[in-house]
Amino acid sequence: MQSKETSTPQIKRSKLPKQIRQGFGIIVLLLILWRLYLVFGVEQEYTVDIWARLLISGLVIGGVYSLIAIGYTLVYGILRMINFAHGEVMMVGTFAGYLVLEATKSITVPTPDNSLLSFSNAYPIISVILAFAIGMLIAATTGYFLEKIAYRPLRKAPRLIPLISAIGASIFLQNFAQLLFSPQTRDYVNPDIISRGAGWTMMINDSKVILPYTGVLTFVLSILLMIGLYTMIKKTKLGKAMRSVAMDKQTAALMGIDVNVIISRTFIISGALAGAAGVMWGLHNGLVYYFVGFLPGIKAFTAAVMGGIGNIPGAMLGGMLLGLMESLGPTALGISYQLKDVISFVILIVILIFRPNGILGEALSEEKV
Amino acid sequence: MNEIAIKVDQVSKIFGGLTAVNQVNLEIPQKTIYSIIGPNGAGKTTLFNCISGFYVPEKGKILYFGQEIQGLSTDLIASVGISRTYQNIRLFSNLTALENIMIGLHPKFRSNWVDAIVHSPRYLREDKETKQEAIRLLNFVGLAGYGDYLAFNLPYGVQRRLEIGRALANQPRILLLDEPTAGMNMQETQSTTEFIKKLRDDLGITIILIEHDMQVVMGISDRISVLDYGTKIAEGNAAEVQSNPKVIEAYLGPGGAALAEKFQKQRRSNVKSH
Amino acid sequence: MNRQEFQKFSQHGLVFAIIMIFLVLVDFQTMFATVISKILGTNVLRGGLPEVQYMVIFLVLYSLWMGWFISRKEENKSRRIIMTLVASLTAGVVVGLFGLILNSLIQSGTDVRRYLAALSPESMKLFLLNLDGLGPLALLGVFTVSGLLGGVLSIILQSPSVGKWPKTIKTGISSTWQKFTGSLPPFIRKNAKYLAYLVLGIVIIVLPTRWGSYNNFVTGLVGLYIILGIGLNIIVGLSGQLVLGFAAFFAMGAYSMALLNAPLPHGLMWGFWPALLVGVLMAVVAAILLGLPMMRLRGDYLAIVTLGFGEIIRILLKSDLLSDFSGGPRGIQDIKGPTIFGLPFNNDVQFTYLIIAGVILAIFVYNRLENSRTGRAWLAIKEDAIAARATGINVQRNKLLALCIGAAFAGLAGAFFAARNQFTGPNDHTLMVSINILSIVIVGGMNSIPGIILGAFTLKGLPEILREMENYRLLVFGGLLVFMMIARPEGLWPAKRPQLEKKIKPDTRDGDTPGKGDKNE
Amino acid sequence: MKAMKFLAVFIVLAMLLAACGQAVATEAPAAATEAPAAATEAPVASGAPEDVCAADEWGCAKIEPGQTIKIGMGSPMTGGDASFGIDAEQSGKLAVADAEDFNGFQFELLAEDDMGGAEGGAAVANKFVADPTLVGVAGHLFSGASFAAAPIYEAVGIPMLSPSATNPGLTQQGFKVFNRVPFTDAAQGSAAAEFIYNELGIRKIAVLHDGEDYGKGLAEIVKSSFEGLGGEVVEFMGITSKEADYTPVLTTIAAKQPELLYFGGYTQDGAVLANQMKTTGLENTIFFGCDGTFGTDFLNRAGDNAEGSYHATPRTPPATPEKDKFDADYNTAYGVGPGELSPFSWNSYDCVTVLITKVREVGFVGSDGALYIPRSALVAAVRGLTDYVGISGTYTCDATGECNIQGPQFHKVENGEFVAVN
Repeated sequence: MQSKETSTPQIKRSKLPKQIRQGFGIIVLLLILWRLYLVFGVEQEYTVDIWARLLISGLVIGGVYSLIAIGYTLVYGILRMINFAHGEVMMVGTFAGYLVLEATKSITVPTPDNSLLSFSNAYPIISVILAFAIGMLIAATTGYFLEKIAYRPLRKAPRLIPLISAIGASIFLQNFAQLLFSPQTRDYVNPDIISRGAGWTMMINDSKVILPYTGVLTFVLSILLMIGLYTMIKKTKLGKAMRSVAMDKQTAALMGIDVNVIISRTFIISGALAGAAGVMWGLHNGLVYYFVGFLPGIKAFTAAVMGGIGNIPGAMLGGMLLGLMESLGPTALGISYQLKDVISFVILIVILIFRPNGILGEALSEEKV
Repeated sequence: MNEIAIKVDQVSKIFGGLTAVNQVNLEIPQKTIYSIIGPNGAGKTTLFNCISGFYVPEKGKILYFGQEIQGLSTDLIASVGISRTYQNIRLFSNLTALENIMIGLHPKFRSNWVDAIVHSPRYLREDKETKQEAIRLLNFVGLAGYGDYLAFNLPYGVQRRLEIGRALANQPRILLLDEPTAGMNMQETQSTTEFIKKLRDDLGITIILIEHDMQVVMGISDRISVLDYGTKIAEGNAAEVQSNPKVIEAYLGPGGAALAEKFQKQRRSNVKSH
Repeated sequence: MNRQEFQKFSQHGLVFAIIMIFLVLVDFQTMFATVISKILGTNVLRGGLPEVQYMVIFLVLYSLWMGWFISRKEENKSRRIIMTLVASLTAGVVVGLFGLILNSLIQSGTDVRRYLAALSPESMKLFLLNLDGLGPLALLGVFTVSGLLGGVLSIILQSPSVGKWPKTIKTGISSTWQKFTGSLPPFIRKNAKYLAYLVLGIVIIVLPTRWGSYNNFVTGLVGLYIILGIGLNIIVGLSGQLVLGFAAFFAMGAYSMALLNAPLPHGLMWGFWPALLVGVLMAVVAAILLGLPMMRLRGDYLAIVTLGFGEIIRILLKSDLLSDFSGGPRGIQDIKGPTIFGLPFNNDVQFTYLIIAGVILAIFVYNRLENSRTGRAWLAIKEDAIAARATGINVQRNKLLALCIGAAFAGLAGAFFAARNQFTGPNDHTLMVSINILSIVIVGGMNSIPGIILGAFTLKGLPEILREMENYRLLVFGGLLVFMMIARPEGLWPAKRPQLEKKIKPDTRDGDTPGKGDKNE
Repeated sequence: MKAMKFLAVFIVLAMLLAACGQAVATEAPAAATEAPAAATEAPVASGAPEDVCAADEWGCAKIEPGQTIKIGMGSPMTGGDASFGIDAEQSGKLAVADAEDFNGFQFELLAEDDMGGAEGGAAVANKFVADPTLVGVAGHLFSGASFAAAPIYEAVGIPMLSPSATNPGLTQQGFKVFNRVPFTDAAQGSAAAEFIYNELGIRKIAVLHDGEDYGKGLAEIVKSSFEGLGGEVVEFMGITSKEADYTPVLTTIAAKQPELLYFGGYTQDGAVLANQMKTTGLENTIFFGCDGTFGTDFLNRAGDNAEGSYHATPRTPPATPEKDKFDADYNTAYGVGPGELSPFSWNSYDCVTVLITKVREVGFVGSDGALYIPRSALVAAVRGLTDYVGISGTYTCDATGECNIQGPQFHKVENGEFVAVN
């Protein structure tokens, strides 16, 4: 083993991959700018009222995505695993809310004016609160048992194992719901005052733009829940414990934190958020069936990654961004709505090219030594 | 004096607001053992990371036999002859000791995946050489018989040795050793020190050493630099550095020369009783 | 037994009762009784109900299992009896109460199927053992008695005299086996390996002609998924990149075959073999396109990006934008099969051979790569990308190479797939396909060829075997997936490197090896 | 080496297991209970079965006494489209229940899950052809599965009658066995375009489709026919099916101010669109659906928003006593109405019934008491279906296997009910 005694070694420099990578991102960005220019600068087909409507719908759907994405991010932060069954937890919440609203609808509270007045119309606020409470409760319970049965035994296993277990749980829950409730698509029965389509009407450009009550409810509630969660994580003892478990489970355990309890509670919290998102979904969109959680689940996972997985404000931002992109993107780029997911994913890729850890992801470089 | 193997020229590395390495100059002659010491957080490992290409310094140049290497990719730097070990051992822990060394031999050979599938003459030749060379290296670092053990099952000292063996596999001209004796007992430290000397003397490898054990440092270093808060505060041979008041201050705070002497004694006796 | 324990065991009973109630809510018990009935030889027509005795058998089996499960861990016999009794009684009471509810539903003629679709009056009656009002009482009886019996059974089975049986049998078998192998002529003993290959080869050649098109179909399907699994294993298992959009490469192969070897939409009848080649190349091109910008991403980021890539490919193939080119949602039909020397080679038996040849090729390539310089570089990257880089391995190039070779396998499988079905469409390349392939690799055991084969048999064969369970098959499948992961997290047939598994006794020094704590997890 | 041995053993075992499973599956029915009743109603017992079967291109299906005559059905019963499959199975079961025994032989419906795709379709088809007592297949429901399955049935002579696979290619490939009862896209699409242009006098429409096989085919025909008539299609767009929020798409369309929105797809999405049109600036635009959106389910889900919308059905008025009976039976048996899970409840019933009827026509009892069904005769009989009045329409198959060649009937929703308008 002789050291090379020859003259100084020659170094060939090549930095191609990085340029290709960024070049790809720049090409896509230029394409996007070109399309934007066409739509906004040249064609100018759409007026302000159209954009207002798209914005409203994007914010509402973004709120729902954010709530679900937070669930992914919380669990990821603590267990470093993708909870693939999270969308199904949301589906369970949607169903629970549906059943509550059906029940309140079927109970009549006769009044002098209306002998057939249903409970949900007589006390709409109580009904909706009940739907949210039970939806969150059932979804949280599902999340709790999901962790206990499908993930806890795998705490020490390599990272891909819980992922497969989660996929199994997802398939199981989906099919269970299908068998339990039949594959039929059902409609949420909203109390009349917040029926779908009702809302504040604004006139923009002589055109009626409706700000739906359910949409406002969804958006405001999701923002409130997020603020609540954020304060909880930052301020309360549980939040601190969660953060410390997320940083280092062993050390946290040494500090006297019961890691299992904290993980369980994380699943309860993320389940409750998903449940709330599910009920909102139902109230706003009206649909509930066994497959209802699948797409939002995937989308929210995308949102969580976009914002930087493990980062709560990132999940909120990612969710909102994704909602807006889905709603505004195709129109703004003049592309068919069939391709909206393509747009979302391409933008995700571009974001990750320039920020490999998501928008708000830890700024640590990959090569942390 | 020998040719300069590594020249660190006004290198600075900044993390956010923190300047981890601040305008450091080093000239490391070939075939010497050059130690970098300093208190925890002084920027020693960061400097290593700059040299081995993990970090790109914000300012300054790093010259390897006169050629700039800052900003080059790590694998390129490694394959031209700068190997390293890590403060926290980074072996491929689910692979065997032999495989670890074989991976270290990677830059030395050229056969690609097509060769592997068709078992071309080149592949067969190189495969044979790889195995022979790996076994030879294993023997060289004193790990004969450990070849088939998974790396994470090996005792700590052996893991350190194995890591050096892996670093040696691509016939480096420069070897960066990050605390090679950390956590070792007296005998192990002793033999490692001897081994490092052997690398310099027999193989002519230039060794840059980060070490906290002053006995080791003072015993084998040809030259020593002291970093504190990212800045070089002293340079010289063992005696010069030991007597430098700035160094003592950096380690023990103001007026700590006397303390230092006392501490040193205490430490020695501690180690012995252990 | 104190109150706390009493509570604990009644809780156990409650859990089993709740599981039972959930099963009833999806009408699982009827399906189970049907299966029991079929096993015992009484056929039940599709859509019909099994006879009541089979329901009794199911309930007895369930509560036997419950009793066994609850008492299995305790030492003291009398306590075991008491705790099983407590648990079974609780379960019986709860299930009985549930039966009362069901009975009242039947009596009042309430149709709950708007909300609970599976609760048809017939199956509820059957669950109540056709006894109407007495049904709940009967359920209570069945659960209590056979739960208790299960507890007793577990005591008997775990008693030392019986507990030895499995061991005795095992040693008996192994000694017989040794005697048997010892009695074989030395020629056979020496060449056992080659003989095993020979037998395997004969089986592979002979079986497809013998056992009918359905088994050929399932074998071919499993074979395709073995190829896919091996391809994905190169990416996930060897180079350690989590790819969730493997179906995209599969689609590339399938669509290349379809577009180049079908009368519509382009009418390019290039023939099977050129199309196969193009399919593999296109998959590699897709891998490069995906890999170049994305190789730098870490685990889960890469996962979602590849997932997105898979979806992008599928959506584009289905979209109006490319529908003239790719057939849109309709897909492409009438894809021609292969010919060899001008003779058609596309009946089910021949296709099975072709796929088996593909599998052998994949295994061959995989084995050669795994133990090569490239393979070691991949393993190093998977273990620790940073250290790998510092040993002079070009991480990104090697990752990309792994992605390309894996994708090439997927392209191959895709081309076979399209030609065999004579059709391919966007719905054959959904996210579920990617997930299935990943599950095969993980369930079988990463980096283990027998594991992947076993995984493909389990995951693609199992749903076919589970067809007897009709609508319940994916429910059972999902449950089994979770169960398998918990029972065997390292996979059904984990990669064995026996010569590498030597362990060393802990350090000769006293226990607290310094530095163990610093070691990165 | 040990691993190899295990592997070999395992594979052999797996193969044997699979083979056994197969054998059990096919033999089990032999143990069924009833002996065949006296063959009083046997249509033809003359002629040795061997002669007839030898003359038949594909031979005969021989059903031993005690076995059932099996009708297969391939449909997605799990996954996102499960409602289609479950619905078809449920309707099919009723059809079998309504069928009287044929010379003492019972009919049985084997509904298998093909997940709608080619892989599942081929799996199910291979499973079916392995069963010698399976004589016909009502399906497959989805075109992808049908494409993969048809060549497999073609090889052994099992006739198919699909209730819903609309891909035009299926009848253009020259399959002898494939037939279907749904509309052709061409018939419905051009009629719809003419109706919109001539009867409604509308000149400016937007066309949406759900991005799936059926909806897209239809929408394309509507677009080209309408433009051929001189009308203007302001927007032609696909949506992603099964989503819950289409307001962005509708908003964008509203900007183009069409007078009518044509939608090719199913109720699941159609109802959502009809609802959301009211909040997105399309409240004065007419919703024009197709036969995929017809049904009470649409009325329930869209409620008041369904008023004034148009839908299509087959030409025959749908109210017949048989249909009423089916509707009632379906409701009693499954607790939901037909058409609520998918629009193909009635088609599925008809498909199974047609197959059963045709089996009765060609089957005969041999001297050994077994039932013989000559396969090619059955294939020809199904293809030769003429003026069959079912509960979903009147069917006559043409030479390519299109069995619904009549034009559609359009319905308008008025006061919560469908009213025929042409």
